[in-house]
Amino acid sequence: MKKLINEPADVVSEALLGIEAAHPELKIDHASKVIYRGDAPVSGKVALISGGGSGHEPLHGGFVGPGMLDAACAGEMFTSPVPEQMLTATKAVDGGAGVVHIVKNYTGDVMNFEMAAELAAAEAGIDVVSVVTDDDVAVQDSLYTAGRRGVGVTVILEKIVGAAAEQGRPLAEVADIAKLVNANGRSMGMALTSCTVPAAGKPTFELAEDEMEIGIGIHGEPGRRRVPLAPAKEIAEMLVEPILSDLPFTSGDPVIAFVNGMGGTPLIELYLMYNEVARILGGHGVGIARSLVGPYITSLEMAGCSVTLVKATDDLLALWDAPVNTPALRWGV
Amino acid sequence: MKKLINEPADVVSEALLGIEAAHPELKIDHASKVIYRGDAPVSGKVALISGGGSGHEPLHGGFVGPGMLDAACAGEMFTSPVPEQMLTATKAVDGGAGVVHIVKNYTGDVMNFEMAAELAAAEAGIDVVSVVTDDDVAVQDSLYTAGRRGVGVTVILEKIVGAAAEQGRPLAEVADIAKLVNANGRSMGMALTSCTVPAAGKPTFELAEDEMEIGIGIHGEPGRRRVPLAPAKEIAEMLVEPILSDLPFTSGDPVIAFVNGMGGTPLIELYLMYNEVARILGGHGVGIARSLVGPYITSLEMAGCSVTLVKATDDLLALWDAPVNTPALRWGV
Amino acid sequence: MSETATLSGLNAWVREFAALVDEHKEELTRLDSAIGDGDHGINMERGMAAVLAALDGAETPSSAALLKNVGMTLVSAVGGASGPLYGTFFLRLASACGEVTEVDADTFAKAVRAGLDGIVARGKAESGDKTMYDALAPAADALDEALAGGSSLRAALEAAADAAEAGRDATSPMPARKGRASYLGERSVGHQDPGATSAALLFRAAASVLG
Amino acid sequence: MSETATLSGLNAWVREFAALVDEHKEELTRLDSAIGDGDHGINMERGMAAVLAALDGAETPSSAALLKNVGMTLVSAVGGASGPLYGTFFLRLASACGEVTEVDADTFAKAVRAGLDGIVARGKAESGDKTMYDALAPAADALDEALAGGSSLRAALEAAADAAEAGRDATSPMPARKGRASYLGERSVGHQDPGATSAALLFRAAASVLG
Ligand SMILES: Nc1ncnc2c1ncn2[C@@H]1O[C@H](COP(=O)(O)OP(=O)(O)O)[C@@H](O)[C@H]1O
Ligand SMILES: Nc1ncnc2c1ncn2[C@@H]1O[C@H](COP(=O)(O)OP(=O)(O)O)[C@@H](O)[C@H]1O
Ligand SMILES: [Mg+2]
Ligand SMILES: [Mg+2]
Ligand SMILES: [Mg+2]
Ligand SMILES: [Mg+2]
Repeated sequence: MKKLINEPADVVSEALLGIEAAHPELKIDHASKVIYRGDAPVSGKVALISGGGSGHEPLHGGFVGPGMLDAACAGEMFTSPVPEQMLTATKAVDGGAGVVHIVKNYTGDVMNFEMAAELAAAEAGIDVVSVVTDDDVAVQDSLYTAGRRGVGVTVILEKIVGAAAEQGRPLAEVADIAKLVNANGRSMGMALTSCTVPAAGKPTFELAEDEMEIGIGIHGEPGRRRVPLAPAKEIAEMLVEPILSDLPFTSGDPVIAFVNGMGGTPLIELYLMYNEVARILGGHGVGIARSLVGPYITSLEMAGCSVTLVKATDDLLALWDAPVNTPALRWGV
Repeated sequence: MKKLINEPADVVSEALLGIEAAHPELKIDHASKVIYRGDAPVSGKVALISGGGSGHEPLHGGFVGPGMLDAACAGEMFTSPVPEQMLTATKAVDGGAGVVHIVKNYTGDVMNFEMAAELAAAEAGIDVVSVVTDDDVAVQDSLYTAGRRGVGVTVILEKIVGAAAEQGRPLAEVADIAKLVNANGRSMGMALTSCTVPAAGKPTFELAEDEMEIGIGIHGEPGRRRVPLAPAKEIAEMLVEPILSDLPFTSGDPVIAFVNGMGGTPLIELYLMYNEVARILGGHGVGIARSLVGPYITSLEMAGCSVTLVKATDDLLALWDAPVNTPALRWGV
Repeated sequence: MSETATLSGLNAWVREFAALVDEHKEELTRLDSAIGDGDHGINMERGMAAVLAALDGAETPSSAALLKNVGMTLVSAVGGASGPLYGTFFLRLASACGEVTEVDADTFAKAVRAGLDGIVARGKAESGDKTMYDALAPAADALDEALAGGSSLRAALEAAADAAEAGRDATSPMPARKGRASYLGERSVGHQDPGATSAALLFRAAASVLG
Repeated sequence: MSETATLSGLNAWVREFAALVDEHKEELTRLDSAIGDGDHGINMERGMAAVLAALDGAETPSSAALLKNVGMTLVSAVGGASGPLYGTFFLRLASACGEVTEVDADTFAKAVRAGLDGIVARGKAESGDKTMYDALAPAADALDEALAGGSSLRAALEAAADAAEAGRDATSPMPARKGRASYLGERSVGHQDPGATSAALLFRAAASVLG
């Protein structure tokens, strides 16, 4: 295992020290492993909390700041945070207008956030609305699965919903926008290599030099199928076509197109993939209104990428364009 | 070789198509492989051009835009661009106030930029000042080397000098600021893994599971020495101490601290490294005035990092803080 | 042979479970790597180490106090799917055992049933979903049945542990329908469920020290 | 045996060099991987392929026209260190040969010397720096010496190619002092210089088709 770390057990807490040192505009609760925007709680503003296992950086801590999240709870590597963290965060950021929990749809995340919301209601009487993201078309949403995983759409959602909250919109509206973005978004990912959880010390799965996994999530887990390595053109089709056939795009609908790196793939390859994605979308008459290219929801050092498309409305685009000031996304300020 | 590409020979040109699709605010000359800010030439403004081999993204194309570069010339993978590219770019961006070429100190880059500058003077009578970055303390700057390599300082320099040019400062002053940043900056890098140039198809060098390279550049070349894998704490010392002993920091001097990822290292590890770097600097009484953490000058999918420190003045810090609007660095707008 | 679960017996059970988890940490992680995210052993080990540390410093004068401490510690130290599930199991066990220092076999069996119900309430697992439920439910059934047939607590726990292990083994051919493994669909077939494997350890620990 | 370098001879030389580069592409890249950035074979192959393509479509009625085309194409297709260096070599060769269709042996030798001077002007290499200079300079010397001693152009080019190969081999024990390999310091010792290796191919190509 080759990593820039000290003890595997200390990776998350030491990275939080680094985030604190690099971003004095944030506040870090090291005991609870929660990252706060510096001016939290913002009175009268709906507060946004997300969180999840670590190893997906910049998600979620890199999205804390004005115009996006109020707090992010960092779990152990690839393991959802525990209810206490979300409870602490919920109490700390509540500005009186209620709190939205943004939860990626994994059994563990959903259960831990659920317990936190129960406790927040019982202990502190705080209004919490949970929004679960489940955009991964690689997973069939049926009785036979835990439902679709929450992946790339989470990034787009946190930005857009963060802007809505920043504008002072009320809890119900903010939650509705979150649900709309999730309903309008679909993703699909692939891996060229596996990744290694520091405490495990070896790759979660093995892939031969001529193989890749299609339909992976973001936890170094194997995907839906293992296929021979293919050119970028074909990989792009394997990712985009299932999205388009799942989401009823009408020709001409504007989308936010997001090509995400899994952590170990260089930017030049992501731009090359973006070109393929844009080409395929053009062929379907889907217009790209906004784009995002880079490693934003990662799986440690995994090589690979995912594609997320979100069907946008004018309101959603305006919220996307609104100012944001976080370590990983910043514009307008 | 596992990469998200089509033909190895087409990687650079296809990535440029992706950059064009994702960033409509830029202009791309595909024949010359030059990326321009959309409103170039900006009349009366000193123009900044950089360029170099591809495979270091976001450097340099990701730094084109208001407040930073006017143009970036993309060479083949790890191979400096050719004089024609810089000549074309120089003519295209000259707004009458002269042009600064920012050249990383590699024999090939220096010679190709030199030929371009000669041609620009001869053919078009354009005032070109070349500034060579040579900040890599892993290389001894002596008669026995080609001089220090230009690495991380190039990123900081392009931001700061871009701001100076945007403010309308004259050519000589802009060039002086560039030289000052370079003189005040030092870097040192390391690799956990090698990387693969697509056309070569296999890693440039091989590293055992328990080895790392200290003192690497950004071209997948071996470093100064190969040592056993070590904890992040020790790696940070191996990188920071040679910088501090080379640059005459006075205790209390504010620095811009930059922990850069080589392309395949996840952000969580970079923040962990940043913590170690900040701790060591604290021990030396060096105050961090600004910071940058992320993969900004990379070596394809290499795992590893580099540390850059730039001793700052108030003017340099103000220029660092000035608005910038590029694909990879954006704030204040 | 004691017919009750004493406070020290419950204590020994928790410690024995921690020891077995520690011993099988790699196996649990390996199983989770095949069909999950490769952290089940790490999660359980972190959780049980936290439990041991918590118990060392705590006053736990009753079964409820002891088991509640275990449950709370698991909820706040594990995360993931197994944290809330095992945590809820012990919290329900605590309520069902009550503020006593000794519970009889029937009470213990009812407490186990309550714990199982808690897991279902949180995770909505059904039989055949390929989860810890598939080891825990047969174990609870075997415990009830053996006690009803007149077995001693120890013998009934033996039967329960055997049933848990049979249930664990039976998860192999199942396609997963809950948790991360469900994403793999048919690709999960042929792999034993990690959570069912740790659940079998829980009952094996009980059989070797309780009653 | 012709005592001159004709236009078609120069043409054949360039084509033969391209063929040798193509043949040794992997070797050049492997050598550059050891002490550089692993692209010398790729660079030279790209450059010479561009040269062949450029020559196919071009009118090159004189030695100068031909060699200038080669030089310009290398400068604009190769990049890196070798592009400007080989480019400059051919551009200087072009000027020194002039607008003729045939150059005699002495003129050719002077042109080679001019090319070498151009490389030094661009790259500031000295003997022993472990660069292409260490193959080219002995070759130019051997060429002069053989012609002064009365050899035919062909024989002199044989001597030059032998000298280039000896110079190339002699780069192995040197620590590099120019180019990327210089960053490695002592670690570059024991590796043959890639640029000296391609330079030896240039003279081997000349020896086999020119004169
Ligand atoms: N809904 C559920 N109900 C019961 N058990 C579940 C459920 N989902 C997952 N599990 C159990 O949890 C185990 C995985 O635990 P663990 O790996 O620690 O958590 P995570 O899946 O969050 O990484 C699975 O093997 C399975 O037995
Ligand atoms: N200053 C110099 N003078 C002469 N030759 C040089 C000089 N620097 C480098 N070279 C030659 O260039 C070769 C490397 O060429 P190449 O790999 O194509 O370019 P790059 O080093 O830019 O990747 C070296 O092997 C060496 O022979
Ligand atoms: Mg997990
Ligand atoms: Mg090169
Ligand atoms: Mg798991
Ligand atoms: Mg090279």
